[in-house]
Amino acid sequence: MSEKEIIPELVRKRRSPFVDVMMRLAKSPLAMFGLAIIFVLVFCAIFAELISPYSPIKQDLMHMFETPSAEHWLGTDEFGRDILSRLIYGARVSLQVGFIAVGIALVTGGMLGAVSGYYSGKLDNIIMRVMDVLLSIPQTLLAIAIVAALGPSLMNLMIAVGISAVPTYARIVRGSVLSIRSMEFIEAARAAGSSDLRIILKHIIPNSMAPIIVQSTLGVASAILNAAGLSFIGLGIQPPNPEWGAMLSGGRQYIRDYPHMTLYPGLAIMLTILALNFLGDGLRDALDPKLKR
Amino acid sequence: MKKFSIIFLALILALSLAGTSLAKDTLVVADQYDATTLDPIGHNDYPTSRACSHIYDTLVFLNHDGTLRPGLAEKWEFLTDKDYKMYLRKGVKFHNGDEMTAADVKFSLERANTPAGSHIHTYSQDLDNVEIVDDYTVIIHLKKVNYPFFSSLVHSWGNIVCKKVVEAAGDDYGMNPVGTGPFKFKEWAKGDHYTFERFDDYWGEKAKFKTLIVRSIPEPTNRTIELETGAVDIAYPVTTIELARIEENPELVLQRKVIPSTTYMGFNVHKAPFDNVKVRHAIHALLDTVNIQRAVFRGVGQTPRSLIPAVTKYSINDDLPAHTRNVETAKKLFAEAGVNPATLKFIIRSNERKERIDMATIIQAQLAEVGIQTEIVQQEWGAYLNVLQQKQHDVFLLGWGLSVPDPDYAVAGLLESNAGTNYTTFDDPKLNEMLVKGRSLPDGEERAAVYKEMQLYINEQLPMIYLHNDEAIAGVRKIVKGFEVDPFEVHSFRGVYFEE
Amino acid sequence: MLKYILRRIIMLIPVLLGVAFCVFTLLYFTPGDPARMVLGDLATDEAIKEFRDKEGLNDPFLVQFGNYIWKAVAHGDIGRSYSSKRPVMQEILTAFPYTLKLSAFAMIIAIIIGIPCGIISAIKQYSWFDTITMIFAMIGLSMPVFWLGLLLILFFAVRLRWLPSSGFSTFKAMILPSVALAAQSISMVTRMTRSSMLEVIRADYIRTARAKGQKESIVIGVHALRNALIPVVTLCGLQFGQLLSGAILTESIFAVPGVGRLMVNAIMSRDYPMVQGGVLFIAVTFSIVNLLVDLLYAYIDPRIKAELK
Amino acid sequence: MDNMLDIRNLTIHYEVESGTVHAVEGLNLTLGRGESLGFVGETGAGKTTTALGIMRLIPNPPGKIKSGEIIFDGENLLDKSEAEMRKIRGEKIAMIFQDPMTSLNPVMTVDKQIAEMISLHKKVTKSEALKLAGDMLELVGIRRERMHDYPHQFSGGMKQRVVIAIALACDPELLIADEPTTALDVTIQAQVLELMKELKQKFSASMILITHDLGIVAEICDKVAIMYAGRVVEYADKRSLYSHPIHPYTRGLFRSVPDIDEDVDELPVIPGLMPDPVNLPSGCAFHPRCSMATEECAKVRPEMQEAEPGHFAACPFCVKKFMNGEAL
Repeated sequence: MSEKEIIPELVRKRRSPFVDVMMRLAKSPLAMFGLAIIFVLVFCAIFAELISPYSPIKQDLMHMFETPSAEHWLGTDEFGRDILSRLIYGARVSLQVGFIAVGIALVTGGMLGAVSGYYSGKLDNIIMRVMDVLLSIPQTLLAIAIVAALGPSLMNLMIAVGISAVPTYARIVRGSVLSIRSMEFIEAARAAGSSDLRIILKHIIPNSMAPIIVQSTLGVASAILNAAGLSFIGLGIQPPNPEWGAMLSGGRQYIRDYPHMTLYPGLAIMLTILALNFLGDGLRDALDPKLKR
Repeated sequence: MKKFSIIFLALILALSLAGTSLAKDTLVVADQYDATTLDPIGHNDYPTSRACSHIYDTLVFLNHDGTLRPGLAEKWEFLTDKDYKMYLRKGVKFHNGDEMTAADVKFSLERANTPAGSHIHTYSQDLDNVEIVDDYTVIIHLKKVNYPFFSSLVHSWGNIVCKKVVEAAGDDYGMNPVGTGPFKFKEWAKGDHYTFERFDDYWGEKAKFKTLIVRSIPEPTNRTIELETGAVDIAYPVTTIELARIEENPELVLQRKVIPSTTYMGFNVHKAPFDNVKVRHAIHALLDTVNIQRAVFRGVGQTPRSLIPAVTKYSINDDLPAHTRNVETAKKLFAEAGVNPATLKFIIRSNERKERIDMATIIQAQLAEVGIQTEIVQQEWGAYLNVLQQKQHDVFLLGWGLSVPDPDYAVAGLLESNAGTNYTTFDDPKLNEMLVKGRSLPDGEERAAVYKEMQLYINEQLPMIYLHNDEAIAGVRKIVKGFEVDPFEVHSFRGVYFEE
Repeated sequence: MLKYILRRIIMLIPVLLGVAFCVFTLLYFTPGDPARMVLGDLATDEAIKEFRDKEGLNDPFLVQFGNYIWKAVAHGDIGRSYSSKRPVMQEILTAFPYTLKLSAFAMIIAIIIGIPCGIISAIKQYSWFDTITMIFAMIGLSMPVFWLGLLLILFFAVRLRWLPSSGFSTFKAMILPSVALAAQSISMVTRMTRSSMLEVIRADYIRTARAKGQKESIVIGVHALRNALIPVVTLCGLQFGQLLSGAILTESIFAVPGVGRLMVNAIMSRDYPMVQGGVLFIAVTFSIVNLLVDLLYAYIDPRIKAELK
Repeated sequence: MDNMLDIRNLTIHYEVESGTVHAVEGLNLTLGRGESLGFVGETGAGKTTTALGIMRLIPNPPGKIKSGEIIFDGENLLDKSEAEMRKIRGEKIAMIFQDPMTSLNPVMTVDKQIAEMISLHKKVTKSEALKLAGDMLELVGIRRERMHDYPHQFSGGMKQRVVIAIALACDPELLIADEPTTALDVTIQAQVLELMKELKQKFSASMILITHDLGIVAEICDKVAIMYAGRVVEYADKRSLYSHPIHPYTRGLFRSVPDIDEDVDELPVIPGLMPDPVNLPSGCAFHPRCSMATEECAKVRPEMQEAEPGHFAACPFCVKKFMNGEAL
């Protein structure tokens, strides 16, 4: 007999699962902190033109390497460009990379995983062996190789980061599909004559959402990190586009004299990842109350 | 747990102490990259040339002022324009104890023309054969007249290897080099450092310290830090940002020298609108090349005015006026060419070298002032070269450095029609003719005139815009004496000693 | 047991073939002529043609792939590096010790810090220690390694001058890269230890142990820890595999001449045999580490052991 | 009477997010030496919490013993230091847990788990302890050869035997068995119960048997305590309780046990649910479900009253009725 039985579950008021999850999520201050930061970032990304004080690519060779001041809140870089403006526009790039890469991974991996888990047998075997192959090549290396093959650009970066994450999603989806597939309501649907596609779309996917949502949130974080890493070694987004990883890498050689050039982009990356991680953790707890301790 | 962490700390302490004790019989140098191989003909890059220069000797040595002095060849005479007789030094020992003879010289030079030497064929391709007169005399026969060839013998490709050892080692030679140089190979932790040791049977002046360690530290900041902390004695190259720091440090000395190298922005002259010389000049007029250079390099190097670097003979660089930006001229030229700059849209390509990207970024902004839209595409080296070779590019940033002190190499590799590295696709019979003529003349007034005319002609045609003429800069600890930075960037430690 | 290991190794073969095929395909479509890269931009067209013929670069795709596999299987020869001319295997084995050392140090740091922190956090759940540890773990998890590396250099190498900023030959030089690389693993190990410990210390058998009158230190240190460590060991193993293969950024920041940097350089310079060999090597290492983790897992958890038999 | 265990006014709370759970609220209980007590109540009545309270193993946080005394062998366990408690646990008081599946450490062989108990409380060497562990296994009916096996290699019933072996390894004075058979198949249940009965005799230990099964109590116990919402509502020896239960809750319980002698269509069930332990009803916790409840019941918390010698109940109304010989 464990605590669960000692403390009887309180009778819960009937709410929709979504509201329920949100209520639970709202109870976690860290998750709320994460969500707030993400809102700020999304806001920056959407309204970059309106809120950034300068153009992110406007050079001012008379004001290079300026430390933070009233005019340039976060200082200027080696071309006299305003770092704050570049960070704000950089949010656009990073979020784009994060979400689209995860989108690619999710759609591809999710489909493969769902099909694999649902049909099992030979098809499952083949798909999962291919995933094994991809999994045994480290993500970063795979992404580098893909970018090297496709050439560096925003789109290719997203594809590379996305593809390298496909196996993760395929595995998760397959796992939850397998566990759901054997449940009674699926049997019932099948008995009622539902088509396979319908069962997958209507029953299996919605029911395997929880781990996917959590993994996707964390996945966006790791995609942003991955992309920044690639940009850091020069395989990412092309100048003069502002990208946090590239900004960090560009400021690297000035780190002793002008640490502000590396400090802020690094902070931006870290905060974003932190926010997504907090949110992901919060979502995990909210979606699966059993895990909450 | 506590106990464990104490042990751990003690371990760190002990090991770190063990790591620091270096008797001053060791010179530690920080280079940017590691050597790729220690086979002198298996490469054509600076870090490797530098590494080879410690292990091997060439027949002739290069002075810092660009003149030559005897090396493994005590003296030489030009029998004809194409046949050079070389008298070899006697009693020169390889690191394995064998004596160097004419056979080794013949083998070394002729090997460069085999596929193993494809990196340096530009230098060696006019070599016909090497004739052995006796054990200590050889005659180098060329296929055709090529005066710059003799100077090229100072290049890493002219290093003399031991025939017996090379033949025995085969493909593995690059890791087990044997030369006649003042240092012999000891160990090589690839990517990290190589260690050479004094060769006590060296024919010339022996090294004044026992061990030479060259570490590869790609980050300029890290090189400087290591120099400041005394972990290395000499560090190069030093980048702009680090200059003041080294200059201001009383324990360090900064050495700098302008070198024969040019960074340029090339046009693909076979592609419209760059096929129009007026457009090329118009773009040039739009660019404030002097200030671009200043903004990016902040006091290092200068903006070249001629393709032949200022320090190379026959250069007219210093006689020409500096380029100034003039938007009106540019507009006029565009009008004459019938091109509306606001409709222009092209790609500026570069590899991912920071300074080049920086220059491209400013160029992009300056071109945008008249409405020219450009996109910067940076690629890693392999893909970049590949694109250039396809000859479908628009505009590109690239550098060219001379390792041989002859103006021919400054022009031929970039603009001669059949040159493999002619990425501007410049194809001009008049220039080709001038190049051939220049090669066929011995040094003197007549040759000087050819190159002067050539430089003016190139500036008129403007297949490329000159952006930067670099300096060789090294940071040296004060206690290190006898080191002088080499304008060809093959720095030598033969005379280095310590003064405590 | 042996049969299981053997089966796992046999199962590796198709995976490796798949990896080889993937890399081969990828490289095949990568722009950049290896001949040009190897011979340099001064090379003549004849030299390039000769090189392409010699290396079989003009053969059809499948023929090239077949030849590669055949040589690798029949002669254990995975080719020579285009740029250094040394056998690929030799190049990798030169670089691998650096990566191994780096990863091992990082892993040791992660374990030494992560497991105790995780345990204390779990025992003192909701205490200030727990809160701070968890926030730090989250920060560690979110810290881009290339930024952390730079900060470490700035602080310990530039400001304090305590530790060298690059190189990997002395123990002192290994500290910063290992710490930078370890940051994420420390966080992961801490979090995993904590959550696994939390689950375990509420388990009935822990109560049984307490009901025996066992000392709390032994209840936690022996009964709880061994059970809680099962998932942690798995994580450490997976992490170690990741580190071994994925220390690319760390290696590039601290100029550690390990496999990661070797691979990036190889990709950049179109050193095809190097890339192929390297990726295969990494895949093999990765799989072997995973196999070892599974075996270790079985060693710790008798339930799994029973399944393997 | 020589009371081995005397629990007085024990109150245990759990502080959780939604409030304070009144798991045990002013509980009184006594147990004589050599006696076995059946501790009966619905799930959530606080039986296990009481047992853990005696062992001082309430998980803290969230649980806390708020007040009361647990006098064991004349000493208050709540005044003991943790080190002193450790001496008592296992040696004087041993506990058998509900779920044998999870009560054994999965990564330790069973002999080691038994030997651990022995080495903790007896001055023996490691090998002696292991040998004794083997003896204990044989005693509970498991072949000695299997002593080096891991828990997962045993069936549920066998695991429970191992748990019993652990509990009895040090010959405890008091054995607390928390629903020892609930998790087992019915056939196995009987075997395990038989074994427990037999061993209890053999070791002459006192025992508290926690269960919700009145049948098991009837089979094994001498005395019975009925618990409801954190309190004991009725306490008596088996015979008198079974023959004439007094408290309305107890009577409700008995009515809901099927009687094979009678033939009824439907079993009467106590209406309503167990109260929310966070918000216990005022007065008598049972009054919302009680058919005999009066306004008084909602106001005053009833104390235990002796209805006949050794038979106590916490319902003044019923006690009075009983003593007056009225029908209940």
